[in-house]
Amino acid sequence: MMIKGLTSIKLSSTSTRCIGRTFARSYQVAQPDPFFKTEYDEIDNYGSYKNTRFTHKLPETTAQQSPLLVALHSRLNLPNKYEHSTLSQALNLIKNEGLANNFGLNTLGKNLLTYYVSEYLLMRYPRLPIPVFNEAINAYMGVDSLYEVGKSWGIEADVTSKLDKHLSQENELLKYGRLRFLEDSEKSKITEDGIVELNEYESRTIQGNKFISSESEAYASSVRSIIGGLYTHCGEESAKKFIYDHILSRKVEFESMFQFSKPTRELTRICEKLNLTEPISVRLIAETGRLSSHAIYVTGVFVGNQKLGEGVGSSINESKTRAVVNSLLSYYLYTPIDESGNPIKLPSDVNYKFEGIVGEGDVAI
Amino acid sequence: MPVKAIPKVSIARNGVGTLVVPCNKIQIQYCNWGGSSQGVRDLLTNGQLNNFASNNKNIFIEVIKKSGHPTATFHYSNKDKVNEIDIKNLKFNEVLKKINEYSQRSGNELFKWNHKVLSINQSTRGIWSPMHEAKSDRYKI
Amino acid sequence: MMKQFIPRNLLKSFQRNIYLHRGSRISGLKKHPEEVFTNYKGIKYEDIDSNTQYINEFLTDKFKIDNKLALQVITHKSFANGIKPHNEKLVAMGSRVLNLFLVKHVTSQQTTNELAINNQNLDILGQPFSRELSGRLSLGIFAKVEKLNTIMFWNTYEHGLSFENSGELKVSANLVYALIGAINFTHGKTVAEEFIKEKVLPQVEDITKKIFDSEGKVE
Amino acid sequence: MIKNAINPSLRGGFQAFRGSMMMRSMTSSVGTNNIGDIPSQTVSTQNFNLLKFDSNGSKNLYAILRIHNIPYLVTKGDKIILPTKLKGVKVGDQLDINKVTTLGSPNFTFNDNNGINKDLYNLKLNVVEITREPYYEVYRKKQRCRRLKTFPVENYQTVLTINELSLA
Repeated sequence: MMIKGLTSIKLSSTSTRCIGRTFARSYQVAQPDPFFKTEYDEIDNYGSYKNTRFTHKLPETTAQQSPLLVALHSRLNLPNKYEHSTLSQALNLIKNEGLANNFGLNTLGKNLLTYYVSEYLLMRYPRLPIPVFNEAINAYMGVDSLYEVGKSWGIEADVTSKLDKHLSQENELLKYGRLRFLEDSEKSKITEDGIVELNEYESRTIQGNKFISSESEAYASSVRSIIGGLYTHCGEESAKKFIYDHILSRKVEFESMFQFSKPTRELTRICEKLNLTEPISVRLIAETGRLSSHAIYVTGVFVGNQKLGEGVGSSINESKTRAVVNSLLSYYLYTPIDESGNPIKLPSDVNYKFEGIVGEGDVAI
Repeated sequence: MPVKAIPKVSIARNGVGTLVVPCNKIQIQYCNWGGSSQGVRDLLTNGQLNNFASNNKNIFIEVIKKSGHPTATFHYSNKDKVNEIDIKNLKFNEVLKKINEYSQRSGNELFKWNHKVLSINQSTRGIWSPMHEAKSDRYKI
Repeated sequence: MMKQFIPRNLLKSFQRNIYLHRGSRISGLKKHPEEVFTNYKGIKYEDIDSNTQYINEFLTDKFKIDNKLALQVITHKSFANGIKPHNEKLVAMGSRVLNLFLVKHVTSQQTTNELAINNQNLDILGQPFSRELSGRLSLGIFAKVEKLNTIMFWNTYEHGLSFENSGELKVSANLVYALIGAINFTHGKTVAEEFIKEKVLPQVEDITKKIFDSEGKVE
Repeated sequence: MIKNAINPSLRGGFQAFRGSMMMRSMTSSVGTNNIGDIPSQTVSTQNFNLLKFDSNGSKNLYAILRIHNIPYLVTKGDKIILPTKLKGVKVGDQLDINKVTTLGSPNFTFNDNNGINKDLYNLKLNVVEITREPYYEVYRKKQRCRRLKTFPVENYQTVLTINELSLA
């Protein structure tokens, strides 16, 4: 049975019958991109899915001739098994020029990245509050960071039109090593300094004063695709190593990602969650003296006779708040270590043994 | 919501985890006729540039034939920096030396650092505080 | 050496009197824990086998998890304002393991597609069917079919609404994610993937097929 | 030898957050530089574990290493700027440092001025850049010679990053 396209899916936005009931609130099901005209034999025969719009892969021999691809391949220290044609495909975002694009590789890379970044954060910082956890994932693998990564890999964007290339007698092979995301009509657009015209994608991403430019999204997509390509050729282990080397080796300052609205109340709730029976008390530890020209107070947060945190400020209130915030940070940024003092193993490591803690979730206040 | 998150972008630390050499492209421009390009022409004919290229596969080398004094342009992935230098009247080994030297840079402006160690990490030990001395040892105003 | 700071009032035993309110919520009054820690079916939040029986029955010995963790799996963050350990982080872990596994699984099938890279068909990625496999709907129904969601600790403003409208669908789907996450935490990724392959995938594929099949009724 | 600084009392699931420890007494750090009391080889694992635990799985760890006998106090990810061009070294090389005199965590210090046994720690340095200082000129005036001599100076700089720093 061949089904043309997938437009016949019954579970669309309006009343669909399922488990004998009607969905009043619509459940959005992923829609296929009709552009590719995907066909399949059986809906669950994953191997049979095929895009029938004509596209072809760049021949490996051609790809190996492109100096930009060879240079990028060597710069990233990719294994020999990694085909240059896949690398070239990872850099292609354009779907209607006949060459295979990076959609699949991008999805693959995105899933790999999401898993390994999340796993790292969940094991190393098990108590990060969910908003901060999400933002931390964004800090590692959001568009902005991946754009920087792509730039630092020396990926060049293809910004000259066919005509310009012809006029400058540029070698055609160079194109295959560049990041292709602009259609020819967009390349020849006249631009004015200081004025940015947003395209359809960009205007959809506006948030406040910022938007995601299609250039940065393209760079991010190529980075994800290169990781996806590494998985297809060399397997998951090497993709994991690549992610650790290039993405998780970057620094994120978790301490500066917290914005507390009611820190003291939050701390009380956390202590309640931890079943600490004794009450919290915030007490002055030391001061320079109220009449000194620049008074300094040191305050501690105590539960029983255990000190949770300490803060320094130029007024008693300031030092109290700092003390509470510091104790909250010391709770949230806890990193477990194993019994011999080494960082704990991650679920994807060989010989994994569970030694850390499972985050117990945030409290509502 | 008890706590809100402030968006951040991770900070690049080239050399931690892995190193991607910042210099990714070298354009060598020479003239087929002028005497000042003699060194570059020698470099191209005696195969030394080929050697350099095969030893540094991560760098894309483009040779451009154009009249005028020869130049070498180095492109760095570090903030898209470009550095163009003059290589006129240099012997081939001097040109090679220049190429070798500039390809090992990161594209940053030259700067004499007077600090021996640059760090973006918080200090491990923290700052000394007189307030944490035992009360008997504290200085009294 | 810093001195331990022990205030005088702590040397005495600590006591306080507080009124614990039963019945409808009154702002400013602390609710009685017995009421707060009971779900809408009247089941008490306790670390006992009867609460986690459905989870434990579903998991065979191979995938066994700690009872405390199983209790955390069936506790949603809406329960008791998150004061008990809930499955938020387990969901985060589980959904990612599942998504990664499915992406690897669907691409690794036998294929004749000439655009496949290293025999991995990437055209399937992003297709509705492959995406719905880890979707809320399939997993929510899966949890219901497998009776995993019989005992759950969660709260909504109206428990009387239907399975999907009350949010039970979403919470049940989260429970499945959390279960996968808990196995990933306890036994590691390889075992978690085996679990998905053996215990979750065959059923979920069937359910998803029925969803796509317009007349499909799961019950 | 390891010296106890502040007794790190454990705080009900709360871990010392460095921000909260920013200001604290250094009294205990005085006298950590005793030279060669105990050779590093005889350090008991129990004592070394103190350092390991206190550094929180090598998260809060610094090392003092010596290159050309100049000490550099580094943590993971730091850049070292050497005012020289190291011989036979090019960008991308990994360096193995054989003289680390101190390893330290917030409360403990491990010190051996003859160089700590290399089995106790992992330290890897990457050469990330070989560059120069900005060009400047030095003028020299000799007595009884009216000429002012000009010397161009454009010294080399080598930049290293700490790729890995952890306790074994």
